[in-house]
This record gives sequence, C-alpha cells and structure tokens, in this order.
Amino acid sequence: AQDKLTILGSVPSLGFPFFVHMLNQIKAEAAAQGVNLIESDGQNSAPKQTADIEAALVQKVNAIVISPLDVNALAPAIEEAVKAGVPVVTIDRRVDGVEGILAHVGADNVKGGEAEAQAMVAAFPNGAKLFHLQGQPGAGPAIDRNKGVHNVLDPLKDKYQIVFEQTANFARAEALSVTEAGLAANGKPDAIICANDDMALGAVEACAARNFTDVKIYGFDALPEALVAVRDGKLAGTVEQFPGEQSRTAVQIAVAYARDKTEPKEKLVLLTPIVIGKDNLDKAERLGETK
Amino acid sequence: MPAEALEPSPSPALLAVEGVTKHFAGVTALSDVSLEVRPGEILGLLGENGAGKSTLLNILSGVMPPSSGRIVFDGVEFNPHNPQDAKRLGIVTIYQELSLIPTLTVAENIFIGRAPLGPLGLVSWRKMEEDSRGIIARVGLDLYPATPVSALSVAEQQLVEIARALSLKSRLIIMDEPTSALTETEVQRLMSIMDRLRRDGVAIMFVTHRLEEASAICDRMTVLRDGRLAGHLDREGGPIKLPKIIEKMVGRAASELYARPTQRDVAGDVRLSVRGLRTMRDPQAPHAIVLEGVNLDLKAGEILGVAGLVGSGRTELARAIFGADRIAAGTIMLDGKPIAPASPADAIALGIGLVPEDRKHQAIFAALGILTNFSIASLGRYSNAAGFMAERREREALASYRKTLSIRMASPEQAIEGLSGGNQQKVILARWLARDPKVLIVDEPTRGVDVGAKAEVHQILVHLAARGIAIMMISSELPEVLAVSDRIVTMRRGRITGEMPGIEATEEKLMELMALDQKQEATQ
Amino acid sequence: MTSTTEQAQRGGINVARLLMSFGPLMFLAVLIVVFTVLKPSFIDPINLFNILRQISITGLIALGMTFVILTAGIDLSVGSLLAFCGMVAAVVAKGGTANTLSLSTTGTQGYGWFAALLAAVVVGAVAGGVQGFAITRLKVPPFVVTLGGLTVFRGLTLTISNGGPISGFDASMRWFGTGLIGPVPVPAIIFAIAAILCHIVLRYTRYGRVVYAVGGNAEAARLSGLRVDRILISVYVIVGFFAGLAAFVLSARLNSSEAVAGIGYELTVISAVVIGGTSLFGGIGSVGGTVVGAALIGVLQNGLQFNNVSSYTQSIVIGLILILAVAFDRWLKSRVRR
Amino acid sequence: MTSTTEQAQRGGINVARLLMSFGPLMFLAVLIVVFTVLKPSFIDPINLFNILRQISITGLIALGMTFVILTAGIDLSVGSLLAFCGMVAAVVAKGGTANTLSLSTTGTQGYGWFAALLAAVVVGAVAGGVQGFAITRLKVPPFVVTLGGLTVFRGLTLTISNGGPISGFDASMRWFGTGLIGPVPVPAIIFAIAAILCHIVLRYTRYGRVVYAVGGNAEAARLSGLRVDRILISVYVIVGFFAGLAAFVLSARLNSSEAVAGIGYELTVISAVVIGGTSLFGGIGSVGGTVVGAALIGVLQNGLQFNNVSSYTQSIVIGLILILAVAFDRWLKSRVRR
Ligand SMILES: Nc1ncnc2c1ncn2[C@@H]1O[C@H](COP(=O)(O)OP(=O)(O)OP(=O)(O)O)[C@@H](O)[C@H]1O
Ligand SMILES: Nc1ncnc2c1ncn2[C@@H]1O[C@H](COP(=O)(O)OP(=O)(O)OP(=O)(O)O)[C@@H](O)[C@H]1O
Ligand SMILES: [Mg+2]
Ligand SMILES: [Mg+2]
Repeated sequence: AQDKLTILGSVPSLGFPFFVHMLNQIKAEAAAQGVNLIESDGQNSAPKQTADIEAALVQKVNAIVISPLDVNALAPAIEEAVKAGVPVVTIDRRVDGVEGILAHVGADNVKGGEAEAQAMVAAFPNGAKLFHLQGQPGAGPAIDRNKGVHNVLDPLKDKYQIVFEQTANFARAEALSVTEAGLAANGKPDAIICANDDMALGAVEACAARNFTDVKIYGFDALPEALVAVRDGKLAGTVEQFPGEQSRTAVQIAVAYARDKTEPKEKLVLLTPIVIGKDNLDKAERLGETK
Repeated sequence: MPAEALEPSPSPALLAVEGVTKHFAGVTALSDVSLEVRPGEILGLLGENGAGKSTLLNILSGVMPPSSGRIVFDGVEFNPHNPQDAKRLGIVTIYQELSLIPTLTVAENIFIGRAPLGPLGLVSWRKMEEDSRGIIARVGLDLYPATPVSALSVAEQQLVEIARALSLKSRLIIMDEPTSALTETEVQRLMSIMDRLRRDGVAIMFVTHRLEEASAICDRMTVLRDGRLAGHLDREGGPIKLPKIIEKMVGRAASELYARPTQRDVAGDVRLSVRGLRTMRDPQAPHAIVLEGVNLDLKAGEILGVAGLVGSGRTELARAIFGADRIAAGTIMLDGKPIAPASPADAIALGIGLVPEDRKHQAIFAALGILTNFSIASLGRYSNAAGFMAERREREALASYRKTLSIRMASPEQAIEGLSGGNQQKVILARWLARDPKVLIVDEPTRGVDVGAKAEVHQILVHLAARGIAIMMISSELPEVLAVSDRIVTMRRGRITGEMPGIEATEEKLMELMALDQKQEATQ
Repeated sequence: MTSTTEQAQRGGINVARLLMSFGPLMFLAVLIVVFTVLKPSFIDPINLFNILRQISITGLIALGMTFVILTAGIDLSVGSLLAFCGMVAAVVAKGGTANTLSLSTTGTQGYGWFAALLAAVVVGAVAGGVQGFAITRLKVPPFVVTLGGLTVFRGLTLTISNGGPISGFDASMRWFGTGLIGPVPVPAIIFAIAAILCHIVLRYTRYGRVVYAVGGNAEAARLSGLRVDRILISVYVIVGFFAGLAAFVLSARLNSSEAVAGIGYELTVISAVVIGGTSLFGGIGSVGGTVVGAALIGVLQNGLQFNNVSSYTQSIVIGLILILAVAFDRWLKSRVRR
Repeated sequence: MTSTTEQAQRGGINVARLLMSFGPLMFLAVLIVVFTVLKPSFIDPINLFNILRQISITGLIALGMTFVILTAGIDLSVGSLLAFCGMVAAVVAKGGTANTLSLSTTGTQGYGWFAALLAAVVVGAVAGGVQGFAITRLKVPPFVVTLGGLTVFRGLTLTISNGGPISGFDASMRWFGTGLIGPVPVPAIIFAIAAILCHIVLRYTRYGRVVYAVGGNAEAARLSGLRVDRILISVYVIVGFFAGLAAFVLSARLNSSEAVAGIGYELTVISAVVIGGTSLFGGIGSVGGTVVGAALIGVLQNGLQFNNVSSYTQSIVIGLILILAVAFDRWLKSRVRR
C-alpha cells in the first residue's frame, strides 16, 4: 500500500479495565484493517482528551474513533474535528448536538442501568431490600447508570426499598468499606446493585466476610473477573455492553469512510445491553478470557 | 553642651512602665516591673540570663501583651497589639534573635515594607540599592546590597539590623544585645551613633552583657533580677562602676571578673596542626571570605584565642577544620596523623567539637526539648547497644551541667526556644562538654551569656584544657580573649596576621596586629 | 536557587545565561528540539498554540499558586474550587437552575458572559478569602484548611449541579475558550497577560516584595511591622480569583461546566510552580519559573502524545523527566560560577 | 503543639488531660458519641472492627509518613507505590504473568504468601530508598521526587498489569486481609503492632531522636555530627516499606491487586498525619497523633455512611469537621499556654 491511513483511537481512561479492553479491540481491528493507530488515554480528564484530539488533528489523522469521557465537555473538540473534515465515530457515549458525526456505535448506559435493575426485579418479584453502590459522583457513566436504575425502581418504591445508597467511586476497596458499613448499619439486604464490576466484587468480599452468601449482587461491564464470579455464583449478574463489538464496528465504519467515503449503513448502531447471568454466560463477549 | 544632655533633665518621661507582669506557662518572667525612659537618654537594662529583659522589651515593641500592668508612652496609655502599633509611634526595636529575612537581599531587608518607588509607582531597585549602601556605610559595613542576607556572617547581620533600625524615624530605640557578635571597632562606632541620637533627643533602651559598654554609654541603668526590679542606678558624675552593677544583678558582692590567667605550663604535644589551608570559593557567594593558606598549631592542654575583626575568616577556619566546609588545599593533622574530615560527623568521630556562632540557625533545635538539644551530639553515650536511649543517664548528665553552668530552665522537656538566649547558649556548651572531645573549637562561646555565667564558662574552658583538651576559642570580645588564652593569633582576610603568648598580650597590641595587615595592604 | 533569584530580581534578561542557569528552561528547549526532530509537525504554529491553550487553564491557577507558595503556604482546594466556580458561572450564564442540560445556546434567559465571569472570579476570591481567614485566625495550617476546602467545594459543586454537568453557553462566552485573536487562542492571551501582570506585581510593587518577605520568615516579617495576616489572606484571595478565572475559561472552552472538573489539578498546578523553582518553604521563586514549569509539563504531555507513546509509558517518562529537570537545575546551580 | 509533644515525650498517659489537650482526640470522642446516639448500632463491635480494618491500610502508610514528615519531607508517591507493590505481590503470589484471571485458588503455581509479602515490602523499601537517594544526592525537593514517583509507579503498575487487576489468592494469603484473631480483624492487629513499634522507635530509640533532630533543624543536625543524608534516605525506605505492607494487606483483603488501587491515598495519609498534629515543617509530631488522625477520618467516613448521608453532603461535612478539629486543637493549645 502507499500511504497508510492513520486513525485516532481515544478512550476515557486506561485506568479502568473496561476501557483497556476497548482500546485493545480498537487496536486489533485497526491492525486487521491495516491502518495506523494513534492511541489516546483521556486520563479521566476532559481537557486531556480534548488535547489529544487537537494533537491528532495537527497530525492530520484520517479518522477518529472515540469514546468520549463526557458527552458535553468533549463536544467542542469533536466539533472541531468535524469542522476540519475528519470523520468521527463515537463509541459507547453519544454526543448530542454536534452536527456531522459520521456514526455512533453504542449501548446506552441508561439502558444498561435499567437492564440491571430489571434483572434484580425479576429475581425478587415480591420486593426486596436493596443497597445501591454508585459510581464516581459527577462522572458521565455514573450519572447515566444511576438514572437507569432509578428509572426502573422509583415507580416501584413500595416494593423495592433502597435502604443504603452510597458512592464507592467505581473502586473495589471503597466498595468493600462502604458495603461493610452498610451491612453493619442495615443488616443483610436482599440484593446489591453496583454501577460497575469492581464495586460488585468489593461488595462480594464484604458479604463473604459476614457469611451473607445469598445476597444477590449485580455488577456492570461484564469483565472477565466478574464473569468468573457469575459462573461461581458469587455475582448474580453483570451488564454486558459489548464494548469489543462496539469498538470493532466503529473502527470498520471509520476506516471504510476514510478509505473511499463509504457512508455507513446506519448512522446509529445501538447494541442492546443485556444482563449476563449463570444461564446465559455464553453470551458474554469476554468469556474466552476467563481461564 | 554635652553636660546639659547628660544631666537628668526634668523633662517628662517618654515611656513609663508601671507594674508590668508577664507569665508564661509555669514561669513568671516579669513581676511588677516599673521603669521610665526620658527623651535624650540611654537607659541600660541589665540582668542575668533569664532575668526578663527581652520579655520586657518584647512587650514594649508589641510582640506579646503583658499579663498585667500599664504602659504609658508620651503621656498616652499604650497597648500595642503587634509590632506595627509600636512602630507607628516611633518605637523601633533591634531584637536579640536576629530578625532579618534570610531569602531577601540586604537592600530589601533594609527597606522592608517601604521600598522606594520610581515612576509609575513601581519599586525602584536601583534607588533601593543605592540608598542602602549609604545606610549600611553608617555602621561601617561595605557590602554589595544585592547579597542575600543568608550569606552574611552573624556580625554582619547584626550590623545590617542595626543599620535598618537607625534608618527609621524613631523616638525610642530598643536595642536587645546589639553588640553580642561585634568587635571593638564596630562597638565604638555604634556607641558614637548612639551618642548622636541621644543628643537629637531620641530615647534608647540598651541591653548588653558587656558591662564595660553599658557603663561607658548609659546615663542610667535599670537592673532586673529574677523578673523583679532589683533597682535603678544613676550616673553620678562619672560612669557607673562595674562592681555596683554586678552586685545589683546577682544580689551579692562581685567577684573579680576576667581574672588574668596565671601562666600555665602548656607542655602538651601538638594535637592539631594545620598547614596551607585554603577553602573553596562558593559559587553562590563569590564575595565571601576564603582561607588563603592558614598555618596553625594547637597543643594539647592549650587554649588558643583567635582574634580578628568582623569578616576576618575566623569562622571559616573553624568550619574548615570541622569538615563543615569543603577544603581546596592544605593538610590537617591530628596527633601527628593527617585527617581529612569530609563532614562534621567525620570530625566529631575523630574527636573534634565545634560550638557554632549562629545559635539560632546552626545550633539549637528550637521546638525540641532541652534534653534532646543537650544530648544530640553524644547519643551513643546515652543509649545502649540495641539503640534504645538510656534516659536516666541522659537526665543525670543534663542535671549536672544544669548545676555547673547554672542553666535556668523549667524542665528537661521544655522546648529550648522557651529559654532566654544566654541559657540556650549554655545548653549548647553542655552539648559539647558532654562529648569530651580532644579538640574543642568554640566560636563566640559566650555570646549573650551573662557576666556570672561567662566567668563560669571561662573556668570550664580552663578546666578542660587542664585535662589535656586542646581548645581554640574565637571571640570578638577582646577582654575575653585576653582572659583565658594561653596563646593568641589574629586573623584578617583569611590569613593569620600575628601571634603572641596570652600573658604578653594587651588589647592595644592585638588591635595593632589585627590592623597591621590593613596597613600593609594600603601600601600595596 | 540564589543565583537565578538574584538574577531574576535584578530583572536583567540574557537568554543564553538564563538558559544556562535555569535547568527547567534548558530542559524545555531541549525537549522542543527533540520532539521537533522526532516529528517536525510538532513545531507547527497550530500545535504550539494548542499547547499554549492547553496549559493556560492550569497555568492561570499556577500564577495564583505562586503567590501562595511564596508565603510558604499551599492550596490544595484549587481543583475543586475551579469546579465550583465553573458551576456558578454556568448557573449565571444559563440564568438559573442546574439540569438545564439543553445544548441550545439561543434560549438565553441567562445573564451573559460578563456576569458569569464576574460571578466566577468573585466566588473564587471570596472562597479563597474564607480559607485565608481560617488559616490566619483559626491558626489551622494551610494544608489542612485547603484539604478541607478540596472536599467541601467538591461537595458544594455536586450539590448545586446535582451531579451532572451544565452545558451550552452562548457564542460570546464561548469565545473566551475557543476564540482566536489573529492566530493566537484567547486563553493563551489571557494567560500571557495575567502572567505579565503577576510578574510586575511580585517584582515591582511593595505588595509583591512583602509577599516574599512573609515567606522568607513570617516571624521576622511580623517583627518588622508587616501585617502578616492580611498578606496571607490576600494570597489565598488571589489564588481563588485565578481559580475562578480559569474555571470561566475552561467552561467556555468545553462549552460545559462539569462537577468532576479539576480533579487532581492541585498536583499539576503545584508541580508547575515547584518545577519552576519556587521553594515550598517560601520566600524564593518567580512567575517566570512558574510559566516555564507549566510549559514544561504541557510540552511533555503534548510531545509524547504526538509521538503516540503509550499512555503507561507516558506516565513513566513524564515522572522521570520532571525529576531530571529539577535535578539538572540543582546541578547547574552548584556549578555556575559568576 | 509543644505541649502534646512534651507530654508524649514524657510518655505519661492521663486520659482526661490528653482529651483536654489534644483537640482531634476530643473531636474523635465527641463524634463517636454523636454517631452512637444517632444510631446505637454504630458502637457495635462489628462496626468498630470494620472501622479499624478500614483505617488499617491508610493507617499503616500514615505511620511511615509520620517519619517522613517529621524530617520536613513529604511522600506523594505512596498511593502509586501501594498499587505497584500490590501488583508485585500478586505476581509473586500467583506465580507469574498478569492476566491470570482465574479466581481459582487451588492452582497454586505461585510462591505463597510469604514470598508475596516479602516481595511487596522489599520492593516498597527499595523504591523508597531510590526516591530518598534522588532527594539527598540529586538535591531535588521531596515534593518533586515523589510527585515523579507518583506517576512513574502508576505507569509501571499499569504496564505490568496491563491495566487490569490480578485476582484470586489462596486462603493463607487472604487471612492477612480477612482473618480474625478472636474477634479482632488481622489488619487491625497488624496496624496496632506497627503503631506500637513506631511509637517505641520514635520515642525511645536513638534513631527516633535523630529523626526529630533532622526535621527540627537540618543544619544544626549536620553540625552535631548526624549523617543527615542517610537518615533522610532511611525515612523514605520506611514509608516505602509500609506502603508495601499496606499493599499486601489490601490485596489480601480484596482478594485482588488492582492497577487503580491507592489513587488519592497520598492526601488521605498526609491528612491523617497532619491532623494528628505533626508539623509539615518537621520536628514536631507523634505516632499517637497520627493514629488519632487516621481514626478521626475513618470514623467520620464510616459514621456518615452508616447514617446513609448523601455523598455530596458527606464531602462537605468531612471537610468542615477536619478543619474544625484542628482549629479546636489550636485553640486548646493557645489556652494552655497562658
Ligand atoms: N516563649 C516563652 N515561653 C516560656 N518561657 C519563656 C518564653 N520566653 C521567655 N521565657 C522565660 O522567661 C524568662 C525571662 O526570659 P528573657 O528572655 O526575658 O530573659 P533575658 O533577661 O532576656 O535573658 P538573656 O540575657 O539570656 O537574653 C526566662 O526564664 C525564660 O525561660
Ligand atoms: N554570598 C556572599 N556574598 C558576599 N559575602 C559573603 C557571602 N557569604 C559570605 N560572605 C562573607 O564572607 C565572610 C565570612 O567570614 P567569617 O564568618 O568566616 O568571618 P569571621 O571572622 O568569623 O567573622 P565574624 O566575626 O563576623 O564571625 C563574611 O565577611 C561574609 O560577609
Ligand atoms: Mg534576652
Ligand atoms: Mg565568626
């Protein structure tokens, strides 16, 4: 080939295994498509992710595949890219209000939260006493997932009481401490809904320490470690958003357009998040990584 | 004319202190003290270490409030809440512990808070530096005004502080031991400035432990003892006599001060020998004095006095031998063996000790207890093989020095910053006495120490020497040098300029040696 | 330290000597050369202006932080205060409640950019003043007060925004973040003007000199009759003001005020100041140093990203280079002879 | 300050006087009473042991940090170093590569808990020593070196773990995190033993004296014959050791070593030390204070969670109470003085 295409792949934070996986998939697909990839780690900071986009524009990348840290704060940078004529495909989180984005591939976090809560409702048709561990206050996915959970549970307030609702900042160690406090204060709940798998695994440890092994704990992200826990019956379920499929699809769309202006078949590819339980483990994208 | 100024004038008091008392936690520093200062007079404030002099002066300058009592300044009740209040009334203070800002230049320190402004209302650095040259010249300093104060010797800092105080508009100048690090020449200059101020109607309160000075310049004296008023002394025709002052201070008749040593037989071998010693020029301080090939012998059992003017390099010499500064050339031999201490730790291990001149920055651990301050250089002696402190032994040792040096303190745990300056100095001396070194270098060992204790320190030095320790004593106080030295060397500009046996030396002869070099240089 | 300070204080500027005597500046120059050689487009004006825009936010706060650190203080609250001021600015700009999440810029019930800016800087300055007050009157160390501030302001921000961002400002406000004057981004111009003003204040006004004095030795400054408490309060007001200004610019740039903005900024900002040669023990430092420190960090991040260095490796390289830059400075200082 | 230090130095313990003279301790007592009144189950042994277990991780590091801060130093790298040591421990415990994600604890190709513990503390101590070396030999301020360390160690951790956690340790290792001796959690016991040892070292040994002296006045310490550089290096070794120990306990407790562990711990740890009365300018402080500081933070967090206070309000309350606790302490001290 003559000049190889170059694309930017940007994820919000490589401190989280979820996005590490996402970037790895972007990398794999880029290699498969035979394009160069500039990697970008937003480091949990909107200005940093913005700066990375700006740097990529200077380098005249041919396309951008990005999972924006924040849909509002990244809008100007994406707008800039669009203005510069660079095709942009967003993954996972959709940026509203910016005209000219090539496509969005994603599974909505609000929908994921709803699915998570519904799985719990299905497990406890007669009502339940709940703990809810939220993500980092103010962070986009934390807001969306929280919204999803409440969308389902708020109308069912009488049956499903959230007796303990705290943030554990998406972190396992904090989830462990917070759950310990919750257990000491409120006794055993029927279920614990967590905004990510790390927190769910922390909650598992806290319950195990008190021998509360029958508490149903729900996670989010379907990380391999969580899938193992689901298999072993420690987690009741985890929300699968197919980040790998999202990423690969996004790269395909972006490269196709950059190569020869192939318009994507759909501007909006929405994958429906599902809850992975013991019975549908095979649906999980990363089952293969669990040895 | 001067006679008129010296007469106790009927003019009303500028400052009246009435029944002032000050308590610190557990200590009463001042108890019901009253005194007066009139315009155009110099009032000496005297007393032993810890008598409460600095406490009183600090109250007057607004540093701390009194526990009770009244102060009247210029006929109006005066309750300063901070130094600014005092300053506004024209009360200017030179504090006992140097209070310059080390990171700023000499010029900036002099113009602190009142930097001269140029056009546009912006600070004019040029004017500031020019003006400060004149101001420091008044006290006989010739420094590059852009030198950071941290690079100055203690004496120079003291002079800068004096110069700054003198450049402020003042009605009352409070001087807390301004001369403790100065040599004769600077002291003389200061005295003549004080005399001029007195004639201009400025009132001065003056604290010193050099009683000759006090006697020479003060119109009246107020003496404190244990925080109480011990009495007032007036100049009646002639200067106030020393024995009278001492009697008031200590409450008994004075023993003789500065007893000349009887010629002792110093037959010891050469313990420390220095040849061709040169020090490195510090790139950060290119104007600093460096040693220019110093040769020196110090015998066991001998006290070697080192005299010199401010900036003559005495401190540099001490630090070089002690491994505190890097050496560029030369050899040092201890007991005939060459040594090359790369750090104070090395020097100490070899048996050399140094009492530094800058107590506040180089010697005391201000917030730590007296016990730790005392034992820090000899921790090995007061701990067991496992590294645990043997506190009982440590306390006993401190207790014995507390007695011999009459250190006034509340308890061994008390933070050393709560001690009076003189008592701090005694603790530092005890630190080195406890190590029992082979060679002890003391740099201004009695800086801020009162008369009685000074005599004790001298006696201790003589005792140590008698036990075979080699002592090098740097002092700016010539009477002290004359009193205890077996042999005296003089320095100037990093060189040794003369030497004589202590028994033959007189102030005049030493001054001549210290200045001799000056003459030679002038002809070069 | 001394030599640069003196030099800086005498105000003479001699590029070669400056380079030779100030390690971080030399490092900065070397980095720029290296990155340009690796990838010539690095030196593109566009990229350089990008870098300028990127450092302007933390740079502005670092200017204020320089005052604080010169007094031997510290302000850990700046990141949270930035978020708080940004949220206040957004509420004012949008004319009301949070959760006004529409990106529409037309529905202007708001009070306009000027009111938003004013609100941000006033709130910042007042918040700083309150912290300064706690430091001087309650005698709580700056570290503790501003650590408290760090969590308090974040909590307040989340409370007023109810966790979410407030987005969508009108074009006049956005200009402050995204506009250009000629080829130069507006945030960079704001930063440059602020830096020059701060330099003049610190170097050529009595106030500035007094800030140095307080940091050099607070007790001596007090004994010299300076109103130490007022001066201390003033520096926290200044850093708060700059946090507010930075918040306004950031919100304008991102077209959004986020509750999670500025997390971890305290360390970036303090690094810029300290790498620039300002001593955490007070009394020594300069605005010029801070600008260099901020630029060094910005260039490093941009340059590594530009060369597609993996993010993990970036962390390692940035950490090492920061240490080396300062070590090199110390080494130069100990060698330079005048 | 002085009074507590002195008291601590005399070693006498008089509960009433201690309470009266040390603000944070009094605050701690008041908080416990308030939380118990609000919800009596707060005082349940289960919950109290929870709190102890929770503070043991940051508490352990805070012990080491006390040494560092006593010398007027600081270590910002502890959070990253914790993650790094934890990852090393995991690699050793699991006997190899990262991405060994099986939760199975039986397939022990690993080297066992002892090797893991040893690896963690040795790596921590060595990393601390390297930083101490940079501080003393390259003359780079501790803030800069350990800030560099903060990013370097995080980068290294992410590199060896490739961003993911390493999970699933065998029961013998997990015991250190989750086990009980009688009713008492093992981490709490480890913390208690470490605290007592540190107290003894600082209070009763030559080495402890020397640490205070170096922090009190480094120049005077040098002129008193102390090997200041060695002592400085040693305190960074100590804090690194404790970061390693804490990492081991944390991994054991979580049954997982995470690349994102310990983010922001530096501030929590330093707060515990500073709230406990240790001066950031060195020379003043005690282990007892640090333990109280850590407990105060732990009780506050747990108590607020216990009452299900919203996380926004929690931030605000925690920030304010930390400031008030220290302010109260200052006020007490200023009264005792007179
Ligand atoms: N901050 C303080 N805290 C506790 N005690 C103090 C404090 N300052 C002074 N003192 C005590 O007050 C007494 C008087 O001290 P002061 O400094 O006034 O003595 P002084 O006469 O100036 O002595 P010197 O000649 O040694 O300077 C001493 O016993 C001292 O220990
Ligand atoms: N950075 C600097 N710039 C200018 N001069 C300096 C600097 N550093 C040191 N000096 C000068 O070097 C000399 C140091 O001399 P030293 O302290 O050894 O003399 P000394 O005879 O002990 O004097 P003193 O009697 O004052 O103690 C002083 O004159 C001091 O001003
Ligand atoms: Mg005194
Ligand atoms: Mg000297």
